[in-house]
Amino acid sequence: MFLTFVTFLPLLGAFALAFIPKENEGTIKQAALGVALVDFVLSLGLWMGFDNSTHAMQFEFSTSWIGAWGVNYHVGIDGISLLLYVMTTFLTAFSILVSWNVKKHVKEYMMAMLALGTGMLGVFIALDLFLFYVFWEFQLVPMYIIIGVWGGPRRIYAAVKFFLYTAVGSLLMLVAIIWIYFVVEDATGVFTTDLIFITKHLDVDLGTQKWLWMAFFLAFAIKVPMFPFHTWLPDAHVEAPTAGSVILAGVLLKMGTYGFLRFNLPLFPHASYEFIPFIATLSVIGIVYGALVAMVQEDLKKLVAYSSVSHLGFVMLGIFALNEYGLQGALLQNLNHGISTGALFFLVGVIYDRRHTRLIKEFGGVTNYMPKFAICFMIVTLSSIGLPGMNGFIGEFLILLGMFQVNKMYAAGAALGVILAACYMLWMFQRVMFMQSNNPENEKLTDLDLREKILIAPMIVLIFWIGLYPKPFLKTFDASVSHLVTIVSPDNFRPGKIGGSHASTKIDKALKKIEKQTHKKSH
Amino acid sequence: MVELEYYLILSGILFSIGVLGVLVRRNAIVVFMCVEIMLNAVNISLIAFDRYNNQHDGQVFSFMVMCVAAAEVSVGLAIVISMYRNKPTINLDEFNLMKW
Amino acid sequence: MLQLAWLIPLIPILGSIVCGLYGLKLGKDKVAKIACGGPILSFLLTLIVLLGFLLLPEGVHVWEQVLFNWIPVADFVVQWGYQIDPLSLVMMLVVSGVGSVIHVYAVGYMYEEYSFYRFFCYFNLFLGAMLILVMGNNFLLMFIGWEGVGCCSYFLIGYYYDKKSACDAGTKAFVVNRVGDFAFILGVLFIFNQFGSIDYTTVFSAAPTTLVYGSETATLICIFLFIGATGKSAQIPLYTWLPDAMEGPTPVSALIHAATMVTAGVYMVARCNVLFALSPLSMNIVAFVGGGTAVFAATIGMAQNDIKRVLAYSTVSQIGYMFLACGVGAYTAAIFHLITHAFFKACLFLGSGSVIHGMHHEQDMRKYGGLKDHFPITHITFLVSTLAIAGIFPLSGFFSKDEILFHALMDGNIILWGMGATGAFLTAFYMFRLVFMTFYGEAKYDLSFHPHEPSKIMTTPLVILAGLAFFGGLLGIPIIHGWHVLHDWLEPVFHVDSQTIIDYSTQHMIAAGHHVPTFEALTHEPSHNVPLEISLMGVSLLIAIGGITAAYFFYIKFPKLPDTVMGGQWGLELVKNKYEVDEHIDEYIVQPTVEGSFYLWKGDAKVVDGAVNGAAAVINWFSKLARPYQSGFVRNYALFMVVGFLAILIMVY
Amino acid sequence: MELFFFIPIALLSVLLALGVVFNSSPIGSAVSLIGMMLCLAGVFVLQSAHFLAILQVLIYAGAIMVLFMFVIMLLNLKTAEDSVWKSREHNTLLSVLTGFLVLGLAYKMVEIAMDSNFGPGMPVKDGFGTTEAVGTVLFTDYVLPFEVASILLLVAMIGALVLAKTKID
Repeated sequence: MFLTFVTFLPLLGAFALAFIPKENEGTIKQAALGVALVDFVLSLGLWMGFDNSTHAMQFEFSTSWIGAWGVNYHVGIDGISLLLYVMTTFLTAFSILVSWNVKKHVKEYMMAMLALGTGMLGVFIALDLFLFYVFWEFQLVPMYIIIGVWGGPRRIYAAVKFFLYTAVGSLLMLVAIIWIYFVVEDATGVFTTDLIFITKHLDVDLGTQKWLWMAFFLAFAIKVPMFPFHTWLPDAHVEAPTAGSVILAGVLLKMGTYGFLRFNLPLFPHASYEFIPFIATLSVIGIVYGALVAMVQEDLKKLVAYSSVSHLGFVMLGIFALNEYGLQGALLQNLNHGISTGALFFLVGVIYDRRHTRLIKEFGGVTNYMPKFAICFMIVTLSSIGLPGMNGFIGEFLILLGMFQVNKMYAAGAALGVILAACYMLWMFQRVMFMQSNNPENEKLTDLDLREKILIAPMIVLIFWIGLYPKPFLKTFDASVSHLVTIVSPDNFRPGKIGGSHASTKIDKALKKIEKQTHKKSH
Repeated sequence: MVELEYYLILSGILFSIGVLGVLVRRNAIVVFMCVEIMLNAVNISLIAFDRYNNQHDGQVFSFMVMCVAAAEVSVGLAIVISMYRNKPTINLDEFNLMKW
Repeated sequence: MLQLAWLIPLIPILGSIVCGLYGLKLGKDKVAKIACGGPILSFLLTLIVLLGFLLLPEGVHVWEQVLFNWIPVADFVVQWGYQIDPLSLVMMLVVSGVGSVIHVYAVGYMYEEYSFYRFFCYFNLFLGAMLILVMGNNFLLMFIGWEGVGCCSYFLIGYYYDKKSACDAGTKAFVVNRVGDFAFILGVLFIFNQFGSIDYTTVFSAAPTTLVYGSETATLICIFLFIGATGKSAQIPLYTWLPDAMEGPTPVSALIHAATMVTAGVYMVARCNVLFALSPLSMNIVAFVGGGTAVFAATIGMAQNDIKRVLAYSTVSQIGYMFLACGVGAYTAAIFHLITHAFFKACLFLGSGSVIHGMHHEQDMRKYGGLKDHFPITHITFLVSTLAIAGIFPLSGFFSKDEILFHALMDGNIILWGMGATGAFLTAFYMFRLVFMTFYGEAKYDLSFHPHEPSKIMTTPLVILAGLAFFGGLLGIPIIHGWHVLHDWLEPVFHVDSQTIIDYSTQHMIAAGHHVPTFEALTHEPSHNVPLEISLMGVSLLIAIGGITAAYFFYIKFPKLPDTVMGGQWGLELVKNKYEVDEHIDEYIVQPTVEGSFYLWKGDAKVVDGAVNGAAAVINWFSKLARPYQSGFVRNYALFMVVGFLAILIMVY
Repeated sequence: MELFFFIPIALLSVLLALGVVFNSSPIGSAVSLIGMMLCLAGVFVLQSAHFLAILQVLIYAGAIMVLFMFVIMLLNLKTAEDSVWKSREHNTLLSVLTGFLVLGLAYKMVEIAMDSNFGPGMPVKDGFGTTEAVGTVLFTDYVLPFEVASILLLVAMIGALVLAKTKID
């Protein structure tokens, strides 16, 4: 029940905001921020009360919702979703503070933000396919409104594209959900959409698994977004207001990767194994392609958007390594990307607020006028590049480690992204922050104010915390991930071959073989 | 004793006339009147069945239909007035705002 | 006492944070105290740790301090731990010692800069990262330091961030280093895949019994690690960033791009000597790349006119020597040369800094000349260091270089020795060319201003370093092995258990049905042919003197000679332009990538997004077909209703 | 006996209904409609639904038709702006099709009515269709819809007010 309360608190807040007269903008903002912060603190409470040692769902709550169809309101949280959940509440509060200076329709904006919060949180806790689908579609609406009303010049195009692209993808998922519903009914005689029950009882042959997998894949791949389904992302990011971009990068994209972890892997383990080359190829293409395209962008936000394509490629690669390193790396990289890219979007927003342009060529020499901003921007940039000691590195390294066990070439291809990331980020940084100013307007830039400092500080703390002491985060994932690995481990599907997770056993076996043979010869 | 069928035939014919009116007339008020014809036609069959089955449910239904008709006419005519205010005509061919 | 080890890298990092956050408020003097205090404290702590290490019981050569589990994922557990062993102690002493001296110098050099604090923030951070690099007990922790120093180097090269050339150089350094890091990461991945761990102790103790001598895996691991090293240590093919890195302030060039960071690659290869021992092919590659770089960079150095660039190419060349030594298995010699090089090259850079400082930031040697009277201390110290680098008896460079040449001949072959000898000749030549052009001959600068020796805070470090460059050779005198302190000291680290390797590999090859070689290279014990050694010393001394004499003739005796001999030769132009490597990389790699990316972007909008919008357009087209039926007229809708109603009637009845 | 009254009333109501559709003046249409309503009240009486017959006269012929007349007068619509058969597009084909469609509809409904075989109905009880009888049903079984209907009327009233109100700034 607590979990439900935390999830719906923002929505309640949004309703409550409706009763504040719209002239009292200050009150509205404070109330919205208050609700979001309380929600964040409560979600931290969830983390505190979370038991790391088990993979079972916690804070579980289930009650019949649409009894006639066997649809339950079933929510719960495990190691995979917990930190995404916490990050969502964090970023919701963050984005509300980011958009403190929103000018038009303040009340509606804050209501949309809070409603969006509930939609996103719901996605991460739903343990019922139908409920999941409802939340999945629900969060589209506030985001659509945020882009469409408070966005840039081409906002309508971007918002419609975002909405339709995502919705079209998820339709096939709905078809698959219904299919599963009837398959499970056939097998067990129970009409239910309960995920836990379905995970236990879904038993279909490989061919069907592949089709169902593809249907889910499309919904999630568009959301991630994987190459070649990524084109909505730059448009949406460029047009969205700053807070919208932060949420989009920080949470919405994670819903795609989360979907893979929650549905594709446990429901269709064999199909997932079969599709490793497919996903890995797309991911590596995404990593390199995203990086290359990011390099030549003229718009800062577009650059960051394409870099997201590249980073999310890493996450997907980690997930489909199907071993603990890769999965934990992917989960950690999810958080990292949320933090680093969220902070990047925020910082781009900071200079956009001052200069009303995001074109790289308009800037230059900004360091002279905004030294504190420059330091923060540098730290975030380096974290995005994946400098060791900062958050990005741990995730990327674990992902590479995981993929390396599966296939060395994919890992090598992905590691190319590490070089390219340095190229595009540093080149951008150089052109914006260093050298001489190209425009006298830049000389009027003022440094970070108190609100902006408050905003960026936790991000920087997190960047170093995860980089230097990621254990609390990794431990949270641990039990759930190892459970997931037992389900999806490639060992289950390739008899006679030894899995990648224990290289030392490989050596042991090889040694024993040699000993045996030498033994024979000596006789 | 008149057979039930006669009433039903009357109902059907009146209904068709109402439909014809809705389809061919362009004066909004006349279209409304034709809708009233259709509603009345339905009432006839409701009441006819009512007596046939010797119960009162149908009459209650016609009562409801009258309520709805009254509501519909009051709102509908208000709409006609506001239409007229926007554009000094009630020719339905002048109004195609539902087109996107 | 050993327990204090964890403080050693932490202190400079804390200093960096303090300087960075409060530097502007504290004022320059306090910043200077904090910034110099940190490294000096680290150096003292290192001495204490050294003492503690010496007091360890007999036979214990490694002491580890694990602070916490850094990345624990399933069976992949990376500790944040420091390993104290002879090799890391040597590196720690060099880094913190030379680092402290250069910090003090930098206070004087940078004092007029507005963002003094920013400089020391980076500089201290660099020192901390470098100490982590050498102290880490596993590859990933080394990688933290590895990238950390790269990052600080990026900051410091781009210290004058409003200069485009400085920014370009910084970005270039970072990116080129990243190419190396990419390989390093792959190497680490291979190591984990092979050994199931990335801790030094586990990997190096397991290596002889898990890797087959000369096997593909061993070679791949070594080659990837070595590519990483070439990036950091500026070897062919990833050397191009180092000369550009001279855009940074001179103390940076001294500390980062001469004494410490660029030798990290050598440290790494030396650290992984067990792995390299298992792969003869990669050893050869290391040796030849090192030797090749030594000669190649020296030729470029001969024709440069920027004083710092000459020194930069000299650094590249000297590191080539170190790799040459590693490649022939003479790790002690490599580390020896690393140490002496740190002394004399730091001194040279700082000396050049003094000159540049005194000459109002003029770096072109053609505009110097006859400065020896204006810079008496600088002149003397510079000369000492130059003699050391040229290899004149009994200065430090003589011993270390000679040991490398000796091992190149004995453990390698005549070609490697030839490379080394050529390099030695060229080094002596271009270094004395530099000295002659700067301190001797006619004054070519604008006589209206008076060059002046910098203050004491800058000359004291010079004297210290020159002293070290003079006496540093005493660490190891090649002939008399009993006196070779460094060799005995490092023996536990560089000791390779050949017998285990041979046993395991033999066993494995027999099992796989391969022919078993005799493992000559492993069983081969270097012989101590004292007469040969002494004659080689004589030869190398002659070579050095030959180089100096040539430089004397070219630049003092007959200043016109260079132009008459070399003028108009195509070779000179080529060398002056650094073999046009940068231009070719730019033309064939960078530009096509950027242009290709541009087309990729356009393609992204046209093709990938076009497909999406195309799908939408198809639906739109169908919708257009349906549009006339949505006329907006109420009657039309009513008509459709009736049609539908009738259809239902007809269907149902 | 019933038939004797039924046929003329039925014919008259059909004729009046046609009059609503084909009268060129809205007032003529409205008057025809009133006539038709009254005829239908007669039909209800034949079905012994006396209460409904009264309501028919009161609500339809009275209230609703007054509203119609009122609006027609208000808008001053002397003649219809359209003649019946000429649509603006002069789409004869569509008009003819519409005619056939409606004819088909009528034919089909009549056919269904003729084909179905209901047989004689139940004998009518005493007090069928009286106010008491209908009221009992209305206030027992259908009390909730009844109340909902009252809300509906209320909503319609407010809606009509809001819609027809002239905006005064």
